[in-house]
Amino acid sequence: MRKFFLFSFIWVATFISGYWINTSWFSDKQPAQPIAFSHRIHAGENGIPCLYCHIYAERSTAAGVPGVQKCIGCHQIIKRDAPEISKVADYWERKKPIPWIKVHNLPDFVYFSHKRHIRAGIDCNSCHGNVAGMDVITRVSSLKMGWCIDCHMSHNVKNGRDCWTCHK
Amino acid sequence: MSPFDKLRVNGKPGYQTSPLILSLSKDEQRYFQLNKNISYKEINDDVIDAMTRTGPLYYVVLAIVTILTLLLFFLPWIYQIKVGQGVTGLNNPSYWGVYLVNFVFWVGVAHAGTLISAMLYITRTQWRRSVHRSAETMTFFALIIAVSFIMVHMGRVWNFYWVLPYPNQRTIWTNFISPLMFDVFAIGTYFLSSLIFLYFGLIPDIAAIRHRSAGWRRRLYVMLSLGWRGTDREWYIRDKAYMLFSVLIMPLVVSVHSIVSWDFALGIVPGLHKTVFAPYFVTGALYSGFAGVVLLISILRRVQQSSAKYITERHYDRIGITLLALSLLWSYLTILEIVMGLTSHSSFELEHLRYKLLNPGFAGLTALMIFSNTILPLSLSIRKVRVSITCQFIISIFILTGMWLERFLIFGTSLPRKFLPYAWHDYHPGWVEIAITAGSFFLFILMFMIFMKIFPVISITEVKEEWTDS
Amino acid sequence: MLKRRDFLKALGLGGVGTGLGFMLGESIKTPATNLIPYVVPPEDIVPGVANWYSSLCTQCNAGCGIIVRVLEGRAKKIEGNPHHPVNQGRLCAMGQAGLQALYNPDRIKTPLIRKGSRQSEEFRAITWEEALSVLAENLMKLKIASNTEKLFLLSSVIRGHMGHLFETFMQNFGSPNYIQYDLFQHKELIFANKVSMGINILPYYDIGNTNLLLSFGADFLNTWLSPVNHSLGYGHMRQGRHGSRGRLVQIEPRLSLSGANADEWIPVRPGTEGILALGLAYTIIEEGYYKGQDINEWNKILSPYKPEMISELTNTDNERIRTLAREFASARPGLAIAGENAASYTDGVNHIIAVNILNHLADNIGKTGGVISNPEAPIKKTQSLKDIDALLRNARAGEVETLITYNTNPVFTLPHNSKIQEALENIPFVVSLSCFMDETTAHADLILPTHTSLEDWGDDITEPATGYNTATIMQPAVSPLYDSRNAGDILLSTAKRLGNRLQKNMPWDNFRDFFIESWKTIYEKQRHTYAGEPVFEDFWNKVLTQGGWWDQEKRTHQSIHFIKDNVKRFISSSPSLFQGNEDEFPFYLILYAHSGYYDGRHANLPWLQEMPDPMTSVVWGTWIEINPQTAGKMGIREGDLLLVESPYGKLHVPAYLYPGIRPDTVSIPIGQGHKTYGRYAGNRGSNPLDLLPGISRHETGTIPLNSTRVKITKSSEKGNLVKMEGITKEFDRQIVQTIPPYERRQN
Amino acid sequence: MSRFLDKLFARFNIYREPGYYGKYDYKWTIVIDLDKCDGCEACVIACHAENNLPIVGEEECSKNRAFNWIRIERYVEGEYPDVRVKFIPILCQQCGKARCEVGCPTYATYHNQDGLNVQVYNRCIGTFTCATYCPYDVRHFNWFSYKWEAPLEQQLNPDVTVREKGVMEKCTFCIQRIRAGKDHAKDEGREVTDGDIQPACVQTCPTGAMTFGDLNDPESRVSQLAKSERRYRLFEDLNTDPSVIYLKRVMKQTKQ
Repeated sequence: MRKFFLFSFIWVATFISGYWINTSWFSDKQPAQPIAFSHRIHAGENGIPCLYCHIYAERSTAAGVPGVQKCIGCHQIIKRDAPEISKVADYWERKKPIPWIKVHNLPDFVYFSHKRHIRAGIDCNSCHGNVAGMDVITRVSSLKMGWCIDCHMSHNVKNGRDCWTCHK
Repeated sequence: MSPFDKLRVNGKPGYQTSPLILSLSKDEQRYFQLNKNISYKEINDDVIDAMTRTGPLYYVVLAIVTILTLLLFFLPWIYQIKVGQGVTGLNNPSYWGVYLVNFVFWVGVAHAGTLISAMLYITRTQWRRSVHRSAETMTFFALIIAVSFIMVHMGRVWNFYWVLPYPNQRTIWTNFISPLMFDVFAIGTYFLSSLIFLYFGLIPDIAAIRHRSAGWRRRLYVMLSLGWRGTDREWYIRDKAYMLFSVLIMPLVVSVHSIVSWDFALGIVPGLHKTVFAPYFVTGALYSGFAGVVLLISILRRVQQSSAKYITERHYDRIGITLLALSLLWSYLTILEIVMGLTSHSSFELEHLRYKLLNPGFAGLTALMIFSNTILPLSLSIRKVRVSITCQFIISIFILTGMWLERFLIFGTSLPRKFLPYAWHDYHPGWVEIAITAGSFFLFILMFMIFMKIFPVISITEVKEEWTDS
Repeated sequence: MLKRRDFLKALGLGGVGTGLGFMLGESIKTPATNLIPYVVPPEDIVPGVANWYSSLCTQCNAGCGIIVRVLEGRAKKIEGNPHHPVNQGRLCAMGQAGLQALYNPDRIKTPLIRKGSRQSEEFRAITWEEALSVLAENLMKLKIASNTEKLFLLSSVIRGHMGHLFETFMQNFGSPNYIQYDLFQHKELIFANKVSMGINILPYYDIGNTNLLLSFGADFLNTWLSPVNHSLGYGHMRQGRHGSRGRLVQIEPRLSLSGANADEWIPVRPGTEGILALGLAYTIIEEGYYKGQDINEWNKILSPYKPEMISELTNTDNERIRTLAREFASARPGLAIAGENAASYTDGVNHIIAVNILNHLADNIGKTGGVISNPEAPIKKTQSLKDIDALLRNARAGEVETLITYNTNPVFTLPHNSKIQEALENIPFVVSLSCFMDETTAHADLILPTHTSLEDWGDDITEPATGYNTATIMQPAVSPLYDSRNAGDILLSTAKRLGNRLQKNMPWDNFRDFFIESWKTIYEKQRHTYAGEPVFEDFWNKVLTQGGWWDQEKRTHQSIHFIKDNVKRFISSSPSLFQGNEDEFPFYLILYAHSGYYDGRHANLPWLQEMPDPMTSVVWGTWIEINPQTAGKMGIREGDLLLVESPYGKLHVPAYLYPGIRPDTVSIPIGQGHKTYGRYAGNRGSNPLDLLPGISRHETGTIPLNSTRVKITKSSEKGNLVKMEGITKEFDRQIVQTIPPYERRQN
Repeated sequence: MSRFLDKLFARFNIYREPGYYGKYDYKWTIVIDLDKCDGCEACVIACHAENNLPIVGEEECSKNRAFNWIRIERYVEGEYPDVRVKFIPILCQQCGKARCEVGCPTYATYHNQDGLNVQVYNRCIGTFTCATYCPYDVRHFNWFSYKWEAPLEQQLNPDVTVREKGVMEKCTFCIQRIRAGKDHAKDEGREVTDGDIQPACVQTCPTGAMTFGDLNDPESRVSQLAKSERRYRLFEDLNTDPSVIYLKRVMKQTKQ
């Protein structure tokens, strides 16, 4: 009987460790992107404002990712020969868009409007974390419903708890 | 030559009964030919033989029933989950169909179990002793099937846990003012309490056969009997607990089925929105439950030789009287419901009743329901009919079909005829629904057969008390 | 302690545990998705914010203006253009379903050329160059053999520059045979108005301001002329004006949607609407409401139409005719309209002229709330038009070498015994410019896919306009989905290949240049009217944003004077002729346009197939409406399959018991019964047009729809009638509550 | 430890009860003038286009499983010569005291501050209670996960989710348009004015029979129309307090 309990303990322990390995090392918080674009260099050191590249954030629900044309706009001159930037130039010649991997991925029944949040004075870092300091974009917040509800509660948003504020 | 002639005792046809029936009058005792020379050892041997000695026929029947359950219950259900609820016959106005009928039917059948074991335990009736264990198992299994029908009728069954009020990060409780939430709590408590009630009755029995079995049975019984030594103190605590439980379970029976009836009565659908629904459904539940018990013990007598010895005509006699009483009460309530509709002068109720009583499809079913639930059971008033087992068996089959029809007529005719005549549409059950309904009966038989071989179906302690109390 | 065997077991168990834990972690991750940006982001597209483009609805010939919601290059919703004078921001069911024509799964994607024989209907995809060279080479053969008049161009009714381009192409090519054919072309109405009132443009029936509307077989709320404008007028007539509510009286054998909303329905015998109108006219004269000088002349003309004499013929009691005539004459202004059902008899023109006489005598012409004339259209209307009969005659005589069809489906809309299929057989080369594989395109040798209306340039001069000139511009809301082209582009590129005269007179390289250039000439010619816009570009942007050009001020009312003498010819005292004798074929057959499929062109739009028919709620099929009493006598129950026979064809149709139809009449909607028209319309329902005789009327060359009698017999199989309604009785549950009209006037 | 417990209990008391609000921010209402409505079903198709309603095909229609969030009901009185046909558009009445909100066990349908009866699609587990309790039969169930063939799915409106099988749905007064209208008004820093927001059916009704507006605002077009003596509400005596107000049709009574 003692052996039985020993085995079951081993099994449970390994199960939890397997789950922990998956969520920490193979987590989807930090997917590998086709081009190693570093926000730290662009937004951190060179101080490019968020809305320079993500132009639609103030006008529509989706924030929008800059087209290849915007990258080439600067990188035609600056550091053309660097390996990563030559990849951008290659995409530009072939006129193919860069297939970025989505990091902040909300399910499609969620209605999240960047415009409303920016106009309510919420800073980009409060949800996306200190992007200016990140070499590879990582998802700092869980983007789960509980997390949104906490934020709405703390800012006591009008109708913040109404289902149809965030659902479609 | 009735099959019970084999039990001839010193030359005279008859059956064994226990002398300790104080309530019996002198001539009744003579009539029932009481006989008492059965020893403890014989009872133990009978029960253990019933459990361990399984002939090849049992396995063949078990295999057939499992295949049929798989084929008729689980496969169509998985097909329905995969493809969607569209495979059933449900349509726009009539959303609740055969699944809800089965749910109410099985919860109804479940009620008689606790009624027999709890109510009759309190009133110290003797004839409940050998019948109550099988009734309780019927309750437990019928409840399992009823809960499975809630799952079958749900559109997105993979989110069923949202009905349970667990703390969640979405900070949303379930809707406590919804009758379906009452259902969740009521059937939840009823499920647990009937399980514990069954288990309490089983402990001394398992203890009795604990040392007589071997292998996995032995390990199982040792664990389950919680080290029962049969000391007086244990018996005293068990009887006290048993009495406390049967007192507690009594209101539960009434509340569960009235809550099940409120699922329908709290809406404003013309056919369903009536105050008589709670007592009507509770009576219907007890009524169909009793019929279920009769059916079960008759089959049990046929299948198990030993139980034939302990379930005698006297039990049938008493059950027959209760069936008759319940059938009269049920008929009164049905007529009350129909008359209330007729005198309501609201065109909603009248159209519903016209659809129920005059529509060629349903008029036949209503007639069959009235015949099998009211007219046929009147024959139980004759002692001869009450005592003969085959008559009671046939009557209870009719009653069960009648009660299933009664619930089908409540949902099948009121939902298609709601408020807006333009949106009226008839409802015909699809093959998936019929398959799952049939499958649920086989599932019940399967569960009962497995239970029969693991735990004693006749409660050894109760029978010992009854037979050897000389 | 632990033995080796137990250690190995523990190891295995641990491995399984970690694996399961890992899989659990993996399973609850949301699948990684890509975020594809633009390479060069277009400046007008903001993802998540919609753009609205104004355009033209081409679902029927009313020409309403629409605005299309486009989100990231995909059309999402069509709505009425709020500035447009015809529909003022509203739209009918067909207009809303225009989106499904654009995104229809059965659209033709590339040019096709025939592979096998005509019956086999197999096609091979080819490139545009190859297709155009085949067409040009065939036309060049015609030019060399100098029988250029052997080229026939058959198109639907196109007003505006596309029709203009087609006509210039045919003139330059040297063939007079440009034919415009649609099932509902209102040719009888135009001809009757030309004869009786001398106007050749459809007048504006001002329903909004009338007090009493007599509708002779006009389903004006559903499919006749301009349904949305009529509906707006109807709404205004009923509750728009404070204190006064217009009345509607419907006079038709079968209760249509407009009839269902009428205050009174007069079930007149089929074919006698005109006679009833003349009866009303006679009563107006007799009771002295008509003040004109030629009163005794009218008295002489109308003498045979005393109410007592015609009451038996039209099956309406004379007292009712008298009261109606008095009400109509004293309802300043009243309005009488003759609709599709009245115009579809063999002598449809007589009925319309009778109604015009009634309007004239009740002095409604030229008044608000009556019949208002429309000014001349800015773009020259195509004049030299032949009718479909000319094409059939020439084809049978072998005169036709090549036939180009555009956007019309005569094989479906013409009855069988007009022998259109045989005519097409002996046309050697048939080219079809169409978006869908309908019956006519299936018979073609070369199929050139054209744009649908939401991805195309074009314009339309609204006819009947609302009292002033209205032009609506159609601009592409989305970029073309497939390798299709504008019909104008196809003709212009063939003109270039054919060389010399054609190339000289048609210099534009695509339809858009021609379109803008001709608008520039119109702008130059009428500069004084656009004082606000000095430069053409500003004018053009204003027109594109506004959805068209219309100026309310320029309401030149031609004064209409009634031409009495050539009206005498058209006054007949006998009801319209119905083929098939009385006893063998007891029922009159009335055909009407279905509110969703119109004349069959929208049968491939799933929304309209699933839209419950307003009067019978039947979906996805055809039905025959029969009076419950006659059905009871013949032992027919709802849904039984009936065999409907006329002297010219047979049809199997399920029965629908319809109380709103005369006992001696049955009616079937047009629109279903396509053989090859995509997955939604293919071999579904049956086409009632096959029951009709193929003879066309001499004045207008169109095929009369209500021109035959039929015989009904119950057939054995079970009909498939899919109905969305339950029971249409109200059981006095106060669902649709009503107030009597007179009580309203008291308070 | 106590901090953790406080946090835990703090979370519990913010759980929401399905309560009824005393005062609503807006009371969205539709007034339907039955004298103007001619039963042309333009609203039915506009609703299909706006709210991604699927096409179910002939066989499912015969089982009455078509999706018409708004349907035109036709009641015919009288026999052949004097037939009286009456049309009435029936859509979700957004009842103030809704029977469906009582029935739903998972709080998938509730009454929000806009006076609307909101149906949250991904909270619904398909127990059919709401549809059974609804006296107006305006709730529709996704019997299958319907698919749109090849390019038809490009027409789907991104502001409205496409519902999967097992979910109940109903007319929402085009709540995505209400949200867009409020969003637009907030951008311009003003209150939502009357006529700003129009559901698809009201916007396209050719006879102008339907009017949409806020009943709380006395100057709105809806409040004026609601004062007319022809006003009535469907099944008023069922006490569901519907927000769709019908205006009686003017019609001569049949000669009983």
